[in-house]
Amino acid sequence: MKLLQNKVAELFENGTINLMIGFKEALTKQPVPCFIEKASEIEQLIYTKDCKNNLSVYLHKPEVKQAGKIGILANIATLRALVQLTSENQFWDIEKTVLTVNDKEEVIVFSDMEEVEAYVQANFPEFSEEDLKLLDYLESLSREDRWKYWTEQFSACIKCYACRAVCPMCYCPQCTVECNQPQWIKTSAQTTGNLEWHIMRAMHLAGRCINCGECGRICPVGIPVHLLTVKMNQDLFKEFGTKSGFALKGDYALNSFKPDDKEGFIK
Amino acid sequence: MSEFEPKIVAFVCNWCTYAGADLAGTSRTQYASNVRIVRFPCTGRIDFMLLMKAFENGADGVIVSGCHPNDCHYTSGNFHARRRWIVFRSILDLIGFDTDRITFSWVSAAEGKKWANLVDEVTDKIKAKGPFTDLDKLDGVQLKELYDEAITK
Amino acid sequence: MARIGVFICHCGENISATVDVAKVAEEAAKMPGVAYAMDYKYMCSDPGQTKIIEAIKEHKLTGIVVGACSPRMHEATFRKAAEKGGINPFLCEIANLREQVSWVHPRTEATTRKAIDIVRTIVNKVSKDTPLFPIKVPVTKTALVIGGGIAGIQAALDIANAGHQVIMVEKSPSIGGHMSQLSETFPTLDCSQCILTPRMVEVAQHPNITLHTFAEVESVSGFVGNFDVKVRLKARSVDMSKCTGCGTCWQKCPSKKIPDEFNAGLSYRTAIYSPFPQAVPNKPVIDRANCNYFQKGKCGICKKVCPAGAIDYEMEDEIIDIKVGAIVTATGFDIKHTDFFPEYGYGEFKDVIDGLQFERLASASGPTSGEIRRPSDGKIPEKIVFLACSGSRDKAKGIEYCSKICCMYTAKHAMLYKHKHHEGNAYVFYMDIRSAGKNYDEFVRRAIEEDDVHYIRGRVSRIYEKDGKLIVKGVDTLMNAEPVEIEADMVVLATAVVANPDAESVAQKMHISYDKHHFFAEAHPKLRPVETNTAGIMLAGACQTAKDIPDTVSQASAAASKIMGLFSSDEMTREPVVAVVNRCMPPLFTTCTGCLLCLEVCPYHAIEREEIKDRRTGEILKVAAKVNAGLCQGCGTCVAFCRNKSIDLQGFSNQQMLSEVVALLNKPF
Amino acid sequence: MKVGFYPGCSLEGSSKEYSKSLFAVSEKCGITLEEIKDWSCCGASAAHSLNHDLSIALPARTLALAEKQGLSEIVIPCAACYGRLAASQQAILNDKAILEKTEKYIDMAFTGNVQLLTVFEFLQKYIFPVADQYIVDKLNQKTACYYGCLLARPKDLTKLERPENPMEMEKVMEKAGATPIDWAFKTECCGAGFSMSRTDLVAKLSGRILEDAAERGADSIIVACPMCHSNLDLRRPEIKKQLKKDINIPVLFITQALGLSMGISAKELGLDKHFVPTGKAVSCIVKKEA
Repeated sequence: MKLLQNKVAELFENGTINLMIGFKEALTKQPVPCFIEKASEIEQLIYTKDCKNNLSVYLHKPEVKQAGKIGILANIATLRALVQLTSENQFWDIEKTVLTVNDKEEVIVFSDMEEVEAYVQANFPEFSEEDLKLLDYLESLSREDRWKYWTEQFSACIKCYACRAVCPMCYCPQCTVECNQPQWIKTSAQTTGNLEWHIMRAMHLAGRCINCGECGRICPVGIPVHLLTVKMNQDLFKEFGTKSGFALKGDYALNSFKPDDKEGFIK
Repeated sequence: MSEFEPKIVAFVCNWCTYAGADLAGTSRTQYASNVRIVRFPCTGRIDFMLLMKAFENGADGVIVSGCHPNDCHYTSGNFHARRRWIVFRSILDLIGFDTDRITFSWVSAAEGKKWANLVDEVTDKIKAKGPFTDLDKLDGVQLKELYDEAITK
Repeated sequence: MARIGVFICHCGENISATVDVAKVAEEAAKMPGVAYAMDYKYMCSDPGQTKIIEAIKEHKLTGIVVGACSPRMHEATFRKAAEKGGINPFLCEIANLREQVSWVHPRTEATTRKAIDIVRTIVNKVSKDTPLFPIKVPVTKTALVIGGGIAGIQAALDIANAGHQVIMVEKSPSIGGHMSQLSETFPTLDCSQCILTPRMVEVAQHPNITLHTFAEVESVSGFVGNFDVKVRLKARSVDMSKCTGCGTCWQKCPSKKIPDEFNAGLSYRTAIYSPFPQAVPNKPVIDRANCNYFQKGKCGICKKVCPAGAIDYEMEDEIIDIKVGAIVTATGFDIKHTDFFPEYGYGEFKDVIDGLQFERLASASGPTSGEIRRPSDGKIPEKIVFLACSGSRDKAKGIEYCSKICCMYTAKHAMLYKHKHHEGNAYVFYMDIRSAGKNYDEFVRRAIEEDDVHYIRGRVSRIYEKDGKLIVKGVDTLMNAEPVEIEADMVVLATAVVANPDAESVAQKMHISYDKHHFFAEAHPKLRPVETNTAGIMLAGACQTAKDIPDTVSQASAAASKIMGLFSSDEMTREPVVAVVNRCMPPLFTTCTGCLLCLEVCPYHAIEREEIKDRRTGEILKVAAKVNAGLCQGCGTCVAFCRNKSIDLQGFSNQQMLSEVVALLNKPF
Repeated sequence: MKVGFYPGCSLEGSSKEYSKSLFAVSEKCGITLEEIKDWSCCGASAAHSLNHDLSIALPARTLALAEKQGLSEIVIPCAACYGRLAASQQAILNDKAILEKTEKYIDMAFTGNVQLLTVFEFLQKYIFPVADQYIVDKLNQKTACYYGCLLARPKDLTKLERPENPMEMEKVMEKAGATPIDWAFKTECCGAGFSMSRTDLVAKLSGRILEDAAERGADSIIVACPMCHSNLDLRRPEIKKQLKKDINIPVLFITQALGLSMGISAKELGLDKHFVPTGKAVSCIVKKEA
C-alpha cells in the first residue's frame, strides 16, 4: 500500500498528475472510488483484490476532464476498457497516467497505451466461471423457458439506466433511448420497452463490452444484464475471432467482415 | 372464424431483392398477398431496431433479404449486414425470442421465382405458427394483474 | 401540415384488372395529410403528368404519391413532373402497385387492401420527406496517371489530347513497362519496341503531360474532383537539367555485376545506369544500394568522368504536393519466377527460364541480340519445351485463375524459336488452349500447322538435369494418357501473372479495394469495369487482372474517357441521397461520439475524422465523424451501424423508414 | 534416454535389418528404444482404401497404447507406417467428431499428445548431438540418397523443407563421411505398391532409379523405407531383364550406413541379409582422420 501511495505522491510532486482516481476503504467489504486532488489525501488510497469498480467510466465526465492530467488506478477490466476506448478514439482530449498493481503486488506505472496493451494481452482474463455456468444453464433451457426467464427479469426493470451509467462503453452524449425523432424505444418501464432497451444495449455492446460485469453488479433489481454481452463476446470470438479491449488498433466484429463469414440461417 | 392471415413485413434492398420482386411481377408469378415490402437502398441500411419495431407494431413475421454475397451494389453492405444479423440472431436466441419468425434470405434481381416461393413459404410457416402474441402478452398480463390487484383492494 | 396528393394509375388494365383503383383513391383521400386523391388510366402519359402538375398547383400540394409501376420504371418521370409542378422532386415517391401487387395477386379484396396499405406507407414516408438538392462538387481538371507502362501511356495520351493536364508518375527510371521488354507481339508479330517507343516519346514531349520517373505516390487524400496527392521524387543522384545522356558514366562505372532487371536477370548492368537504350527519359540514375560510393564511401568515378558535371551525390528525395481531379491506376503486374516451382528445380536449373526471360532472349535488343541461346552455356538449343499454365489454374499453388496471356505468348515463343531456328524442335505442354481474341486462334493454329510446333495436351510433373540436358517428364492425355519424356535443351515456363509485390500497399494508399490475389477491384465486374469503388479513381491494365496489350489499351482509353467525362464541366452534380452526421447547438455540436468506428464500415471511405474547433482560439472542441458527400454513394450501412443514430441517410431517413413500418402494421392486412 | 518405437510389419520381417541397425546405432549413442506393447498394423497396405474409419482407428489404437505406456515420443522408421500414424493423429486432433467416434472404436482414451518422429527427426534430435564422438570411420563413397514417395509426402505430414528435393538424408551421409550425389530420381516412384502384383512395373520404375544412380557414379544407394529397400534390393533379376544390364550397387538403410561409420560390424547391422552383396560399400570405408 505504502509503495502505491509513494508512487502516486511522486506523480503529484513532479506534476505528472493533478487528479488521481483510485480506491478507498468503505464501510462495506468492497472499496469505493475516490478522487484525490492533493498530496495530503493520498493516505486514503488503497488497492486490494476487492477493488472491482471500473474507474475508466469517470474519464468521460467533464468535471474529471477539466483536471487536465489524470492518474487512474486500474484493475484488469479497467485496463481493457482503456484499450477499447483508445481504439474508439475517446482520449484525444485528456492526458492520463495509468497505474496498476500486479499479482506480485508491484506497482506499475505505464508510460504509454502501448505498454497497457502489452500488459492486457499478457494478462488477458478468461470469462468468469460463474457467468459461463449461468449461460450454460440458460442454454440448456427450452426457448420458451428462456423467454420466460428473461421477460420475467426484464419485467422488473425500472429503466433507471444504472447499467448505462456505470458502463465505460456507454459514453454517447445522447443515447438512442433519448431519441424522440423518431421515438425508437418506449419511455415507460413496460416489459416490451425494457426488452427493446436491453436488446439494443446488447447489440451496441457486442464486441465492445470488456466484461467488467459492472452493469450486472449495479442493477438495483438484480437483473444479470451483463450475461447478454458476455454471451455476445463469447460468440463473436467463436465466430470471428475478435476480442474486445485487446488491441489499440481495435478489431471490432461489427465494423469488419470476411467475405466467407459463415452462418447457417440465410436462405 | 376466418383463417388467420399473417402480417409479414419484408425489408429488402433496392438493387437485388426489390428488383427480384419486380421480376416476379413482370413474369406474373403469383404469391401470397400477406407480404408488405419496405424498400431500403441496401441491406447494410437495415437497422435491427426496425425489425424490433415491426414486431412491436404487430408483424407476425419478418423477411430480410438482399443481394447475395459478392453481389452487393455497394460491394460490402450485405457483408456488414450479415455480421449484424449473426449477432442480432444470437442475442434473440439467448433471450428466447422466436427467431423462426424472422427469415433471412438472399434474393437476386434474377430470382423472381425464388422471391415468390420465399413469400409463400414464410406465409405458410407463420400461418402454421399462428399470430405473434409474445410481446402483447408481456404488457397485457402485467397491466391486467395490476388492474385485478387494484380492484380486489 | 403536409398537403399530399395521391395519384393512382390504372396502367391501362394492368393495375385496375386486379386492384379496385377507385377504392384505393377513395381510401387514400381519407388518409391523414392527404389533400387530394384521384385515379387515371395512364399516369405516365403526357395528359397524366399534366394532371399531376395541375393538381399540385390547384391544391397547393407539398408532396405527391404516385401509385403505379415500380419506382425502378418511372420514379424519374414522376419526379420530373413534380418539379415542373413546383415541388422538390424528392417529395415525390412511388407506391409500387403493379409489379408487387396487381401482377402477382388475383382480384380479391385482400389485393386491394394491400394496395391501400402500400399507398398509406408511402404517404407516411412522404409526410416525413424533406426537400433535397443535388450536390455540386468542384473539379480540378488535372489527371494523375500512376504507372508508365502501355496502360498509363495510353490513358495519359488520351486525356492530354483532350486538352487536360496529366501528371504521370512512374516508379522505375524509365517509362515503358513490361511492354518495352517484349520481343514481338501476338498475333501480328510486330516488334514491341517499334510500336511502343514512339508513344513513349510522345508522352515525354506532350505539352499537357508532366512526367515524373523514378517517383512514387506517397499518399492520396481528398475525393473525386479534389484529390491531394503527395509524390516522392526519389533521388536520382543525377541532375536531369545538366545530364545529356551521353553514357560516359555508365561505361566507366566499375560496379558491373548487377543483375539487369530489364533483361530479366540474363545480363548485368552498372550501378549508374539507364535501363535500356530507348529509355524515356534516357538519363541515368544511381542505384545507391549497389554503388561503391554510397556503400563503401569511395569511388566517385562517374562524377569525375561526367563532362556535364551532372552527378550529384548529395541529392535527396523530394516530396511534391499535387492537386488532381481524377486518378488512373495503371501499376501493372509481375510474374512468378522459376523458383516458385520445386518440381521444376526450385529455379536452380539455369536453362529453365520464365516467359519474360525468353522475350529478352528473342529480342533484338536483348543480351544475345535476338539469338536464342541457353543461359548456361550460350549454345543454341535444339529442343525447347514450353510449359503453359505454370502455376496458373493450380489450386494447390494458390493461383486458381487463368493468367490469360500465356497461351498466346507461348505460341508466339514457339513460333519465334522456329522462325529463328528451323531445325529446332518446339514442344508445348498445355491444359487447354485459350485463344479467344481477334486473329488469336488463327495464330495458334499457324504455330501448330505451319511452324510445326508440337502441342502436347498434358502437364509436366518434373524436370531434372542429366548430362547437360533437361529431362521433362509429363503426360500426353490425348494419347491414351501415355507418359512422355523429352530431353530438352531449354525449358520455358509460362509462369502465372501475379499482382505487383507492392500492390497491396498501393491499394491502401489509394483507398481502393483489392482481391485476395492483390489485383485491384473494379466497382462492378460487368457494368463498371474501369472504375474503382472510390469515385474518381480508375483502373487500367494488368493491375486489375491479367490482360494482354489490346485489352489493356482498350481499358486505358476507357478510363481516360471516364475522366474526360468527369472533366467536361467545372462542377460535378451528385444525387443528394447521401449520409449526413447530425449537427446541433453547442456545447454538443453533434450527438456523434467521435468513436470513428464507422470509418471502417463505409465501402467508399467517405467518412472521415472532423475536428470541430473554436473559431477564435482554434482549440479543438470536439472530434466527430464527417461524411464526404463527394464520395458517399448512399448505401446507408453507416446509418444502421451508428449506435446513437448520429448519422442519417437523406431520402431513407430513420424517421421515414420507421414511419413506413408503423403505417404498414397498424391496420389489419 | 528412452524413446518409444513402433516397428510395424516390415521391420519385423522383410526389413529386420532396418530395425536391427536402428537399435545398434541407438544403443551406441546411449538411446534406449522401447517398443509399444501389443501394437497393431498401421493399416498402410489396404485399410485406407477399404474403410476410412478403420484407417484412422488402427493407428489410433497403437497411439493410445503408446500413451498408456507413458511414451511421449515414438520413432516410426517405416515411411508408410509414419504416414498412417501421422495422418490418423492429425485427422483426430482436427475434428472432435472423429475423436469421439475413434475413441468408441478403440475403447480407449486418445489425447494425441504422443510426438511422432520420422527416422530423420529421430537422428537429428537424438543421434546428431552425440554422433561425432562415435563416428570413427569415413564411408568414403558416393551415395545416392533415395526418398521415394512417402518419406517426403504429403508435405504437411512429413514436414520436409523441400519435398521435391529433400536434403535430410544427405545431411546424415555427409556426417558419416560419404559424398551424396546430386541426382534426379530422389523422389520418384519405386513401384512400391506393385511389389508383389506387378513385378514388371517395379522392374521398370525401380530400374530407372538404379540406372540414374549408376550413371551418376553412386557407390551405394541409401534408403529409409522398407518398401524402397525391398524393391531396389530384391528385384534385381527383373530389373536386369528390363534394363538389359547388370547393376550391382548395394542398397543400404540409412541406419546401416550410419552404423558402419560408427564402426559397428556388418553383421550387427544386418548387412548379411541383403540380396545385393554390400561388400562394395563396406570396402570403401577408411578410418576417419583424427
